[in-house]
Amino acid sequence: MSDPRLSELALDGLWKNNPALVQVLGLCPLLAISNTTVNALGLAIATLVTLVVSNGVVSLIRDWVRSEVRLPVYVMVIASVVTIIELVMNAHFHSLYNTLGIFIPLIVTNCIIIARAEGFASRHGFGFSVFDGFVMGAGFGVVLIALGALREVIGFGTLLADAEQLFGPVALDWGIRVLPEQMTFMLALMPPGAFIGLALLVAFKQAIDQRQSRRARAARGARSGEPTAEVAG
Amino acid sequence: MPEARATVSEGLHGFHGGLLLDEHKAPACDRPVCDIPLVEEYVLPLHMHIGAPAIPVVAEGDRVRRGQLLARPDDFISAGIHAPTSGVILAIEPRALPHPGGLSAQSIVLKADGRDEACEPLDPWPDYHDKSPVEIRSRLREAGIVGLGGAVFPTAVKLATANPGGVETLVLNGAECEPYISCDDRLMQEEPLAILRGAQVILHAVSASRCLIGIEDNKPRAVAALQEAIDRLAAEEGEARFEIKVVPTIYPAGGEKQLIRTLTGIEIPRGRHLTDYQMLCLNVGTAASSWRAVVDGRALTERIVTVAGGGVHASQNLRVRIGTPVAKVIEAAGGYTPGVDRLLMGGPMMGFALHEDEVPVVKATNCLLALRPVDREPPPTPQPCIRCSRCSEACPADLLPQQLYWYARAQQFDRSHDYHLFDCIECGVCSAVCPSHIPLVQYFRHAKTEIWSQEREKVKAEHARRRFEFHNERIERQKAEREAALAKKRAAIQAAQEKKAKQAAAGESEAASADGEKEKSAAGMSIEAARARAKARKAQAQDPAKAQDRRQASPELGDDAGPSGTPPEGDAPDDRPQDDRPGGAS
Amino acid sequence: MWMAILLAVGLAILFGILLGLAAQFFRVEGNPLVDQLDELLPQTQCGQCGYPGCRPYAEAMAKGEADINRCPPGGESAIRNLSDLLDVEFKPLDDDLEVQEVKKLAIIDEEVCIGCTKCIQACPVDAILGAAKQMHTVIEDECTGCELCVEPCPVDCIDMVPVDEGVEAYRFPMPESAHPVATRGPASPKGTLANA
Amino acid sequence: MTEYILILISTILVNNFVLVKFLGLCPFLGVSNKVETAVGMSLATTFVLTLSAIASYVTHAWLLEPLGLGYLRTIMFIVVIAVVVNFTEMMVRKTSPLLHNVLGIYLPLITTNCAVLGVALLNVQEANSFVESALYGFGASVGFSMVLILFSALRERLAAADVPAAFAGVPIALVTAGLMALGFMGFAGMVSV
Amino acid sequence: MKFPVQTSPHVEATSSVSDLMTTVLWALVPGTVVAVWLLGWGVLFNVMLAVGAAWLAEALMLWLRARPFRPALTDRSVLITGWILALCLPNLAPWWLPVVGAVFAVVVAKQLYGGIGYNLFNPAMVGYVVLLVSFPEAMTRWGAPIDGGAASLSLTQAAQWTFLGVLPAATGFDALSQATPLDQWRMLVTHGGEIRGVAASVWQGGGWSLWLNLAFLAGGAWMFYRGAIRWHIPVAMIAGVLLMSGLLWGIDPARFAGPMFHLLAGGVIFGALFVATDPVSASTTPRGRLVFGFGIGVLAVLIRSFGNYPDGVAFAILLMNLAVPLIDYYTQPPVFGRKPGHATESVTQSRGES
Amino acid sequence: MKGLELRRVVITSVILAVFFGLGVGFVAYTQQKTADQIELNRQAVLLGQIMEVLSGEDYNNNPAEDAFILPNPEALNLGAPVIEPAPDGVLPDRVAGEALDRAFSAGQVGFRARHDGEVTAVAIPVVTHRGYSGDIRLLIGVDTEGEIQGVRVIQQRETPGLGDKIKADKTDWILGFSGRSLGDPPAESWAVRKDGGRFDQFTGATVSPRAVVGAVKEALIYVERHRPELFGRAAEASREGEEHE
Ligand SMILES: Cc1cc2nc3c(=O)[nH]c(=O)nc-3n(C[C@H](O)[C@H](O)[C@H](O)COP(=O)(O)O)c2cc1C
Ligand SMILES: Cc1cc2nc3c(=O)[nH]c(=O)nc-3n(C[C@H](O)[C@H](O)[C@H](O)COP(=O)(O)O)c2cc1C
Ligand SMILES: Cc1cc2nc3c(=O)[nH]c(=O)nc-3n(C[C@H](O)[C@H](O)[C@H](O)COP(=O)(O)O)c2cc1C
Ligand SMILES: Cc1cc2nc3c(=O)[nH]c(=O)nc-3n(C[C@H](O)[C@H](O)[C@H](O)CO)c2cc1C
Ligand code: SF4
Ligand code: SF4
Ligand code: SF4
Ligand code: SF4
Ligand code: FES
Repeated sequence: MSDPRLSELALDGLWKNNPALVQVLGLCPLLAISNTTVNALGLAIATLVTLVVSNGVVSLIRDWVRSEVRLPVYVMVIASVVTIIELVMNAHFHSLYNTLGIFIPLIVTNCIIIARAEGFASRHGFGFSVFDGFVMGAGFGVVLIALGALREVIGFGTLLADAEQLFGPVALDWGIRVLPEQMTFMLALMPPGAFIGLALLVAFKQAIDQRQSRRARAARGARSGEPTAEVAG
Repeated sequence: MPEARATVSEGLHGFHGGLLLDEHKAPACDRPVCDIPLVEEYVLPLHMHIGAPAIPVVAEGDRVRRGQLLARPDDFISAGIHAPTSGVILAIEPRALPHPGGLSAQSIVLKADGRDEACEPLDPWPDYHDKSPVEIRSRLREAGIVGLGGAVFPTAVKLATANPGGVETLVLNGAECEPYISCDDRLMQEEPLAILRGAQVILHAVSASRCLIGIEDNKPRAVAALQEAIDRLAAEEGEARFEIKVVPTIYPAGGEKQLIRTLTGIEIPRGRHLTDYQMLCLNVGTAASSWRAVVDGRALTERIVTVAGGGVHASQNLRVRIGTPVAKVIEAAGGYTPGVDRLLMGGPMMGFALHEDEVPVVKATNCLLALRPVDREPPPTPQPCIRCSRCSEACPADLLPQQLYWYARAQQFDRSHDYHLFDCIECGVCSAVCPSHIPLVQYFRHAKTEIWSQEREKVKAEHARRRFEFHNERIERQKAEREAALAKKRAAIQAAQEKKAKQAAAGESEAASADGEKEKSAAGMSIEAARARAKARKAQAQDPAKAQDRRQASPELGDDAGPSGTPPEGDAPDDRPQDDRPGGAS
Repeated sequence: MWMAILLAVGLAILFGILLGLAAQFFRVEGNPLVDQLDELLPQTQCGQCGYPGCRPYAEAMAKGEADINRCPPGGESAIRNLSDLLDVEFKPLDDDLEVQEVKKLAIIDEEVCIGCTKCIQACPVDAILGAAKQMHTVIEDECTGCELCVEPCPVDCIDMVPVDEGVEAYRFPMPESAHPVATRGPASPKGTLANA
Repeated sequence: MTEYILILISTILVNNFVLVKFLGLCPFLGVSNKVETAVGMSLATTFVLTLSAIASYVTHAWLLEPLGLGYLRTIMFIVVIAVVVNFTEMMVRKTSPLLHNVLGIYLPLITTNCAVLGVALLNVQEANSFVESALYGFGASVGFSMVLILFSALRERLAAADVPAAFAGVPIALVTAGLMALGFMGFAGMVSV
Repeated sequence: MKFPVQTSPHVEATSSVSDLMTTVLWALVPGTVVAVWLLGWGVLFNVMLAVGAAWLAEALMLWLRARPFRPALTDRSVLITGWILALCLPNLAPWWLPVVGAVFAVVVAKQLYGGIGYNLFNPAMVGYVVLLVSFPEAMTRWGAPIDGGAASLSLTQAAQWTFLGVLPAATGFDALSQATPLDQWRMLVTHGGEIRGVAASVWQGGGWSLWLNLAFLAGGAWMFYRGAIRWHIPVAMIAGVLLMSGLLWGIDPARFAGPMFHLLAGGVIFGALFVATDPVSASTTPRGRLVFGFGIGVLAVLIRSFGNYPDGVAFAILLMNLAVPLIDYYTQPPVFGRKPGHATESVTQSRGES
Repeated sequence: MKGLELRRVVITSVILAVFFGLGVGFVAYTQQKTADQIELNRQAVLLGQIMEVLSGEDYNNNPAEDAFILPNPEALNLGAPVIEPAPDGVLPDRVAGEALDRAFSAGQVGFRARHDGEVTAVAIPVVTHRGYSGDIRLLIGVDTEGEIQGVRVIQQRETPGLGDKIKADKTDWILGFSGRSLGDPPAESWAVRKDGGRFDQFTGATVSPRAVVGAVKEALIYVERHRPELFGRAAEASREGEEHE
């Protein structure tokens, strides 16, 4: 397979083929862990690291594994990476580790990771694979953090509260109050709020895309002189 | 005459749902049927019945006389067409049809000469009792008799399906449940004997033992007239097979299955024929015209048409020759009133709107309804279904129109099947009661025709696939053969020739292996080349300037195709799968 | 630590043997999905989808490489059926393909035809009859309207004409409604088959 | 006995895997466009989840715990589950093409789905016994199947709705899932397991 | 002559959606009047705020979606949504509570699905449940009925409380408020006590819930008479409530409240007549409606008896809304000619033999 | 079957074994490196919780390591035991690590704070079933005088936004118990205001505070009643504590 362009890869991971918004993968952690920005950040970083490392490792070993054991080996690689991350987090970010709970080991089954390992890293070189892991992880992470921020602001009225869990004592006063406590909408913190919050993000992206393609069509139409039907949203 | 009602018979069974409608039968049902004058031109679509279009037996310029066969039935399910008057065949060409889609189709155009000469009638059979059912059926077929109740199904075929199991009960459908229409009513009032005689013919043809006549209770005069005729027959001939059943006026009491259910309590499921239950159902008009065809030998060239609605001056029933342009019929009924903006063929519930009035009256035309805006409220804009279930409560087929609508709208046709779309009789009741004013029936028609079309496409696709595979195989085989032949030649024939042949073959196989993918046959190559060219042309077509030099470019593009050693394609058809077109709406 | 590695290696060997044997014992060939997909394509073999014929397109879809909205002759209903089979969202025909409104049929102008047989070679379903140097005709019932024969003709004598499908093939239109059907609206986000 | 029933009620309704615990969401969203596929997926998931709950219990209780290798559970579970599923898939494909037609295409999808690993890990966390573990897995998958089928039927009904363009497709499905979760909040507190 | 065409049937429309909705609106009046009388002006403010907010939210969404205002705003369904939501809210609710609920109901539960007819869930109940889980404090501001409670606030006092959060000097909030009977029952169960006493309190306290329920019944009768609702859902739902609560009560009368208590307390009657009958989100087949209503009744009692929330009717309705497509599918009435046990079979058989 | 290809099977297994071994090796290595830190963290968490309720007290042992099985746990509504106590009610040795965590969250163990081996306070769990939804678990620190050092909610499922204000991270309400004892306020005032007591309730939520107040009161009574077992056996317990080391 020919090597892709880095800029295209980046655009793909962050926007066009965003794992969370477009492929709609990795939803479980996305919804479960996005009740605060800091939790989201923590999981985003863990996922990103896993993606980068597993993509890199898979790309390195891709010539050594036969097709029938490919999947087990990849799963194994990912599981090892995740377990190592889990242990490290347990040791060094203990309170975050406790809040993320079961969703750290569950990074293993985050479909994005196996999808990238299978779909990308097993066919591309180390550098590309690592880069792909990075942008995909970043694409996922950005959405995770955005959702976390959204839910935290609406549900708690704060932003970046408890940052010290992740960044240590320096971050003790990072948290800010955005909304007064009386104006918070607790639904955002509950399961329905998670679903609806993600729905809003995906809809937001779709709206932008639709707007762009409408523009593009209008531009094309203008060039060929055809009248274009305005599409009502 | 809405005040007077006939007494509803005892022991009826009724059906689910239905609708009470304003009847609007007067004044047409109070006025005698009139004839209308000859017109100059008659248009006879070859396809005005269910089944295959008829095949013309006359040519342009032929002189014909009234009753003469113009087109013969093509298939088993088909019906003949006869000249409504004497004249000259002007043309056989596509003409506008009375059709909801405003389509055109091949029609025979007859220029009347005004003399209205009759041709020799078919052999009259006053004592048809000697004739076998087969003979009677072939007579009905010859005379072009089709059901006049709306479905225009060839009556001979209907009788033929009846024969294997035999028929016990003949049901004459005189319900005429739609508002405005009164052609059957008038027929029953004016010619009760013709109907009864016709029924006798059919009773004989299917050896049935009784005949029920279902009439809605809003036609007391028809009931009285028929009863009198029955009594007379009973007195004169001891005829005791007839019985009138007066049914309540609930639309669609005249639907065949609804009528049967009302009369007998039996529900005929879809996919079953009445004849599976030893029954047969005919419209009263069909019975009358059958009588004329068998006993008098007269073909079906005219029918009674109700012209009604606020859009015409004189609502009345007219005896109209098939093929008469609708405009002339309206004229005969006094012409349009000002403000008319809709012309329907059929009743307000099941009829469809005509695009124009130049279309001819066909055998199915029981009513021409001209409406003004004041005759109905302006159609409110449809709103989304609120699932109030009024439609399902009213549906005479016990369907769930709201669900059907939903899935038709979403184009989830397999779900439409789950909800029994094809049991819908398109009676329009659901649309009429819908508080959201959704044109439900239209959705169902859309879904049905869409499904049929998909089925046709599927059969076609299957056919094309077989052809394509066959094509590939053939090319493969020929290539192999040619190579074998070339190899032989190579040994025997001169070096020069050999070289030439080699080049050709080599060129081809090289190309074939170039892509390295499987099954890249010569066929594949040529098709792909064609594809590439088609693409190029498409690209050019978008750029008119380039399209200019397309002609010069193409021959060169085409030159690399293999030598024209392909044998004539005429050999192929033996292997070609038989043409199996799917049946359409039948 | 060595305990862990020992356990891992032991299990791995066990599983390796299990899977290795199973892979050989339970081997099955073929991919029924391709057949099912192929069934749903119109078999026009026109190549507009970008694949050389319908089956290759079906194969590509089965592999998750091609989107379901690339076949213009199949139109909306084919896309709908494909989306049903693969359980992905319906999406309208790809923007860069042209929708085919009417079915067409090739007609050879018999006056002009020089009998070069080039069209015969191009036709994927053998719908053209004729021998070298003789006038050719298209068998109407066989022609799928793929237009592949048009271009090769050196004298440009093949025209594509709309098919008259007869009254029985009339399709009632979907009622015009104040409320457009959402699924026909702008494309929903692209979901590849791989994540179906 | 009551305890077992409570486990089932808890996993199916109160702590529904999809709507409350947020596990198995990818297939929940991905395989719910049509009722038929949802039914297939449900059957397959029920099978795999129960099986993997058992397999992972065995792995944990008989292998990892005695050896003091509890920290390896993620790796071991995922591998054992992958192997078990893979093996069953191959076997089913060979022995019963019919069953494979119903379940087959979903089986590989399920291996990489949180619910499966989640069941295994949660069983360890809750220190469930063998029977409890199996029931937990079964209950979780029944809960999953139930909401999946309900959801797919709802989504079919959505197909004709006039959803705003930006919300067409995934977003409105997510909103629907959210409102489902809202309804399921009514079960909160029913069982304290 | 050419004519414009239109599809059949070509008969006059007999009814319209707005007629239907108007019937429901009128049917809500008696219950609302009684509620204002019993529970004070707060109820009226709730209705006005919720209806107004719902209407504005609908208008705004229609504008955003570039849809015509005409049929959607005049069909009056959105007024029902707001009104029904308002009748579920506590009489001492702050002003923003009905507003937030109505906006959420209309925007998320209705307009995101495409507006009237397309929503899968009952918008009013979505709004109510969202408020319940998000603002439990505000949602428990129930003032005691008539004697000495919230109803004794004058119009201005009530307005001051609703809009400004200010109470007359002498009255504390705790003096006005009182747990609802369902809540009292729950507390008794958790703290041990006589259930019988609570059941009686429903009848005492001026028998207020009885009057309210009678008023709703009157409205329901009007809707039934006008054909806006069918009997299936209310009857089945009440049967579900009575059966399920009777069952539990029979098992342990000390722990579970009796059927009459369940029937009269909380929103059972109101829900059965006005909410569960929302045609859009309910089942549409006759048998389906029986299943739907019965399910709501059973679930409501279960949630009341075992769940965290004192009243389960709203949750039960949402939960059964979920199941509607499946219920509809499996409760299709037998199609013409396919009725089981119908005489056709025997005829077919005799035909097959001949 | 076209003959078994054993070679393939072997290769498959070997590949799997190599990668599996390598992966697990790395993990095991990491585990070794992090194990101590993880154990420290775990203890720190436990200790943190205990220290919160022992805030005012002066002690110099590690209470987290000074766990003991509560005598007569029924009095505190505690559920079924997760660990079997040794016959004399002494904590079995192996209860450490995760098992201790479990015993703690099940509310089966208490902790002692000592100053130079002398027990100065205990942190004991209490459970109430009177919460609005489900049980509320509390940890209460009481010193030898019977004065409350601190109360914290360990586990609760009260309605978010209403009953959950009993949690320290939502409101300061629960801090109001510090310094109180059975006599302060007098026994009849150990109730929420609505019931004529001294403690505030929340608007719209009386049940949860009422439950907590009741539970704290019960715990104090319990401490009073079991004073000897809780504080008296100081010497014995300290000996065990040393054995743990
Ligand atoms: C909804 C509906 C209403 C019908 N109403 C009548 C009617 O009033 N009179 C009638 O003769 N046929 C009516 N038909 C047609 C009958 O079903 C049936 O086709 C006809 O009676 C058979 O007789 P024929 O073959 O002679 O036309 C109706 C059909 C449908 C679907
Ligand atoms: C809303 C809806 C729900 C359905 N639910 C199911 C279902 O739960 N189980 C089922 O087997 N078929 C269900 N179907 C029926 C399917 O359309 C289909 O008929 C069936 O799944 C085919 O499987 P079968 O042949 O094994 O019955 C449902 C259809 C609809 C429209
Ligand atoms: C949905 C809901 C949840 C509630 N949750 C709690 C709760 O968690 N804790 C509590 O004390 N009261 C809760 N209540 C309120 C109680 O039911 C009861 O009304 C209240 O405790 C009585 O206190 P008051 O006399 O101060 O109004 C809740 C009420 C509702 C409607
Ligand atoms: C009998 C009847 C009951 C209704 N009940 C409700 C209701 O409970 N909640 C609601 O939001 N709308 C209700 N509506 C209004 C309307 O149907 C509802 O807003 C739709 O769900 C909007 O699509 C009702 C309408 C009718 C005719
Ligand atoms: S009558 Fe109209 S609005 Fe009512 S359920 Fe039927 S289609 Fe829907
Ligand atoms: S048109 Fe079809 S669905 Fe509608 S009422 Fe008539 S039979 Fe029923
Ligand atoms: S575009 Fe469609 S018809 Fe043409 S080759 Fe491709 S799949 Fe076949
Ligand atoms: S005749 Fe032409 S258009 Fe028709 S199928 Fe053959 S190549 Fe295609
Ligand atoms: S992330 Fe849970 S199933 Fe995909």
